[in-house]
Amino acid sequence: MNYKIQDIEKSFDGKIVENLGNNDYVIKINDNEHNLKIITMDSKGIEFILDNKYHKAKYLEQSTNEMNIVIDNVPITLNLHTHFDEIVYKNSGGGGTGNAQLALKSQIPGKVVSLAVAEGDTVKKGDVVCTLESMKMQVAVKSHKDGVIKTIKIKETATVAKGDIIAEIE
Amino acid sequence: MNYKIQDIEKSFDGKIVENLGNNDYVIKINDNEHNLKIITMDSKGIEFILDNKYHKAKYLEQSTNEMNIVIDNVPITLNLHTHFDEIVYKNSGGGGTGNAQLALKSQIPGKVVSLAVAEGDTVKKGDVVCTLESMKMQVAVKSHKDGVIKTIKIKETATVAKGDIIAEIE
Amino acid sequence: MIEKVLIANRGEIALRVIRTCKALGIKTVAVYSDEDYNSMHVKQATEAYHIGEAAPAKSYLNQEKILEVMLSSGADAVHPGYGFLSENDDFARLCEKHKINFIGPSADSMNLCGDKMECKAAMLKAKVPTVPGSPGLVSNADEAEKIANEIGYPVLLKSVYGGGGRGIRLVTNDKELQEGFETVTSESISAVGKSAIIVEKFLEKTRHIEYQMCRDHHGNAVHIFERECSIQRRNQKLIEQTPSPVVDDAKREEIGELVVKAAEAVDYTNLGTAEFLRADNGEFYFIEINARLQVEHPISEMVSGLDFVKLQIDIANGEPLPFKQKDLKMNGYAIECRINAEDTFLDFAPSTGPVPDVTIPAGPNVRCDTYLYPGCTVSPFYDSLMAKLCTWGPTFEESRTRMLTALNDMYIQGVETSIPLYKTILNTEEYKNGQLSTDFLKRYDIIDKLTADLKKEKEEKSDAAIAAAIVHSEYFKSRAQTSTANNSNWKYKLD
Amino acid sequence: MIEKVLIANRGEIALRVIRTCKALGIKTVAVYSDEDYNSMHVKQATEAYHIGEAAPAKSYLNQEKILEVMLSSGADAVHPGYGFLSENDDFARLCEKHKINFIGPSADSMNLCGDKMECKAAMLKAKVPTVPGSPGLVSNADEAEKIANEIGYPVLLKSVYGGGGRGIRLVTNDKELQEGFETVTSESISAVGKSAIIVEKFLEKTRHIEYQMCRDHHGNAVHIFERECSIQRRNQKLIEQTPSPVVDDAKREEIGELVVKAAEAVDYTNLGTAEFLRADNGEFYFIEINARLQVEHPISEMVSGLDFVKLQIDIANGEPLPFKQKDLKMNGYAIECRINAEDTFLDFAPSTGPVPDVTIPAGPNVRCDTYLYPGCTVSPFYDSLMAKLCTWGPTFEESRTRMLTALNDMYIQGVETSIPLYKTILNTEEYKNGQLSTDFLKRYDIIDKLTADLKKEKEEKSDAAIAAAIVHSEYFKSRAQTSTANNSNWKYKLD
Repeated sequence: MNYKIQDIEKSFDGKIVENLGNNDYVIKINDNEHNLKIITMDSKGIEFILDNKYHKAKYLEQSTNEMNIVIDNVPITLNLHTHFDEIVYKNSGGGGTGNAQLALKSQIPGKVVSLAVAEGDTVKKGDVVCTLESMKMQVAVKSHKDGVIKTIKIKETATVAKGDIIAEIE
Repeated sequence: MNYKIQDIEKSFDGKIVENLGNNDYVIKINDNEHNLKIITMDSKGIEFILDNKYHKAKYLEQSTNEMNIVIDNVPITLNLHTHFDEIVYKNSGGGGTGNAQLALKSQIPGKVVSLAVAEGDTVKKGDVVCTLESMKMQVAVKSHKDGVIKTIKIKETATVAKGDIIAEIE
Repeated sequence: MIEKVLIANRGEIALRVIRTCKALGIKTVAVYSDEDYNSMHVKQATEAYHIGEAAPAKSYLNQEKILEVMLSSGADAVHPGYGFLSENDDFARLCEKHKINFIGPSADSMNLCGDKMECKAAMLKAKVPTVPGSPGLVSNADEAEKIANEIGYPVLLKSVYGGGGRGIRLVTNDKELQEGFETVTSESISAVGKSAIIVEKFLEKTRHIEYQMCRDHHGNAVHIFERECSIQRRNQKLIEQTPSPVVDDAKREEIGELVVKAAEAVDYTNLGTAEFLRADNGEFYFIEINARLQVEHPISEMVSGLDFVKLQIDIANGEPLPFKQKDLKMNGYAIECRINAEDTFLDFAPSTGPVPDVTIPAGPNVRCDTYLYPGCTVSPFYDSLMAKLCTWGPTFEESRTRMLTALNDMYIQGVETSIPLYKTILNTEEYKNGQLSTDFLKRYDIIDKLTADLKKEKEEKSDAAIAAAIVHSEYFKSRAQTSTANNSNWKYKLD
Repeated sequence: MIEKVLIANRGEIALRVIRTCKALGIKTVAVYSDEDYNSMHVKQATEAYHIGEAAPAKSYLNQEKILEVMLSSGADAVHPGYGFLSENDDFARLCEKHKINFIGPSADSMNLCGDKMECKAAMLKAKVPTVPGSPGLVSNADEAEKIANEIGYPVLLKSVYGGGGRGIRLVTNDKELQEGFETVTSESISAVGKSAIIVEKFLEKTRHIEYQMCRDHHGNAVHIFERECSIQRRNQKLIEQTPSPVVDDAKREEIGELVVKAAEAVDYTNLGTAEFLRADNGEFYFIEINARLQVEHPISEMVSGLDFVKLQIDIANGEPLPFKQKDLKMNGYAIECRINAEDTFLDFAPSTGPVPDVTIPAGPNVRCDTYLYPGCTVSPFYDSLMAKLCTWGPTFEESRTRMLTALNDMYIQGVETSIPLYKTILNTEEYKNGQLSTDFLKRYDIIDKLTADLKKEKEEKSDAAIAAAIVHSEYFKSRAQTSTANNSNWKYKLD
């Protein structure tokens, strides 16, 4: 299997080379072999000793191509793919959504204190679209691009969750 | 239901009087009514507020007539029975096994270091039957009554678990 | 004598008060909102009473309801914690009226401290130096703009009812001032129900240094040393330490004497804090009195060996201070990191939700005051402070390295935290050398350093992460399409 | 300079050493037996190596195997903890031979301290008073009996290789002496592989008071105050405290000077402990030197503000002591309770097994050194000490009440513990008043008091227990015949 770690420009080939019994394994990451002893494992996590060093990982969530784990308290996102997957991924322009994205999403949960725009308004990247209140702080949500407000999905005094769409901007 | 708490000479009648909804209940213990709010509950334990006081109980194990719980870190054994049960229990001489008991059981886990008696030996209550080693301590296991060693169930260097029979004494 | 204390608060400070009451054999009464049924303070108190809905105005700020619980539970005293009603002189007066011992200053003294302008006037009279600014309240944005132009930008707009980073804005020109005036007003109204604004000169490259004040009902007053709280974001403290690297014994005594004067000037009783700005030239300017127990009090406890909540209760009981200034000795170095639920990379935006798992650091000279436990929730209704992680050492360096170890040991699943940020800060040469200022984060490009540190950390963990992924992929191949989080009840037999 | 320390130990003391090494940026190497794969010290160390089977002789006492790991891991120093190889001069010598820095005294000094008779002779020469007894080793029970009759019963039979309550017996007549001789011999052989016995006068109503010794490689020596460890069972310490209620400043200095002499008499380097008996008439008698870090060192850390493991490492690095005697100030009061896995009502018999759940107390001035975590196991192969619970306070009373709160907060599921016993002891007037003696438990009928306390506690909890039972009975009626422990995955919807 081939892995990529988010934010690191390096890919890793990894596989189990040998099962030595008694929970001992030999694994290979790129060109290096490592000794792995599993101490405990279930669907939520694993504790293991890798080359005489203890590690603890939690498996948080996984989709076909992505896996979120916390290793020794460090959250890491892994992209999983066969080499074939990778070629497809690269050629589809995957990853960079950027300016094409329509929806402005809230990065925090909160209560809508005020709306600064109306449908049809023209906005520049960085203009305030609305103000949210959470934990007694007021936080301005700003447009992620230049464009025209197509629809507004929220109302004043309403509550929004993290990830909720605030407005669509074309 | 009628309850007894081990080591306390008092019996308790207890029942739910009313379900007020929203996890609030009225219960009655003997002649007193109490307000009970359940915060969390599953098969392993319960957290609740009884008359404005928080409590946390763990349910450890339960047989037909006995229930072991830990309430606010205090381990408590409850005997459960209907009033009919109680009459039967009293008349059967239940509880007091005392001198009639044949088996001398180990109260600790350990390794048998030495045997002080052989089958057929006469022992008095308090005589050493064998010596066990656990946690680097040597502990003498003493006869629980006067009698004759009928059978010895252990061997030197063997390991015994807590509750294992060491010898039968008649 | 106080025998039963109602704690008109929640979270870690409620737990903090309960802890000392337990040790003193004093009963405690917790109050809780709909949001807090399952909160730690409910579980730890002798008694707990429900007081209303999640929104503070409907529960923790509801004076009538809290009074009702005080009377029905038979509490003879109330500890207000910090925030909520702690600096509300109406509430203090309500308690006084009902003969309930309010553990804090008198309502009159609190009123004087809370009125930032009157307080400033009292200080000037007592010859305690203050920061230049508006002589009183400004009634609108235009008046504020006029004063700002007189004393010169940058200036601070402050609601006299603000605190804790809310109801305060730094503005550098007329346009920002006009915008900021509205924000400060609405934040203050939303937090405490009222607003009144003053303008103050913003001093650059300043340090925030505050003194613990302590005065009994017999007029005995001492200071319990200073705390430096210069590491801030948006005027909210992140990291505090004591002693301050720029306060030596002579300076400590000099400013300490001013602090005692300040306490006397407003007839302050019980514990409080006198906040100062220290300009780059070494001058100290009084800013305000915080008329309550401060968030960062644990570090002062660590270096003084005193239990401040016990001291508060003793003073409230009318006992004279058991020490004089000369009896107080500063011992060692302490640091506090405020572990906030916030996303450093989203401009410190709040992060809330369930916390399925948490690891609280422990060990000698590590103290963590927190309401967190595995399975708890960080509520959007209340503030973002989840835990106060404090370490002590006989040297500053020992305290610092101990903090780094503790930060590494701490884990909070489910919300973003300020832990990584603190690791980066504590590792900078500037922090090690005590080059602190309130604009530390911006001045030393801390966010960029944090980004680099996080990347490095991931690189160091990459082999282990891949190993964990390999095992997962091999053994759980068939389940790869679904979230593992739902398959929590099976266990793979390995051999 | 030491850069990588192998810890030749397990349990809480291994974790204790790792903690300081982490703070100092020193790498750590853990070793573990078959029984300890899943133990905390394996998880916390920089590296961990398997060294053999569960039985100590096959792992933690296996010098060759441990040496092999030292060499292959590149460790430049070894910390022996307490117990196991910590006072084995052969091991210290083996380390010296391989140029591995043994963090402790030299092999020669250790040998001298370990030979209780030679050590006693050295003390007499240095004019440090010792307890009357056999002039040297006794070769058999009959010789022991002869000496016992000369000095008068009761006497102690002690293996010179014993320690920690093992290899020691109090005997009051010839019959007990004959039996005890065999037991002491076999316990000592089982623990450390050898035995050699001395006879010593047993002083009644004595207090056990010990001094922390500290001496560097340049001949600088200090004592770091005393600890009183009089609360014992079968000569094994249960509760320790510092300062001792019967040691005032003058006495502290007087005995402290003897302690420095004692350290010099055996050319002791690094940290160690000089143990004394204090007779009821106030006389101190030297008993022995413990040539290692002591179990109860945390309370001395609390009152001195020093990190003893750091001090050990600094001394092992050849650094001179960073203080003189006059720089050391005793600050406040500390208590330690040894939380043992044992059944008080079964004559303190060991209790072992899985620990599914555990609650570790925390909070200001509470320190708990422990290897416990939810899901761990208390192994029958090693000793019964699961946790060391320590509290500090500016007064003895604050330290005591804090300990009671902490004991109430502590919960260990699955094994019997000494926690209830300590609550009873700490609540007695005799303990509060400092009327301590090594026969405290017997003298004040503590076990009977414990029985009464436990009953009272159950009575106080009865309503809550019945309430919990009612809910369980009502909702889980249909499952009443089976153990609930197996039905862990369903959840009853309440409304």
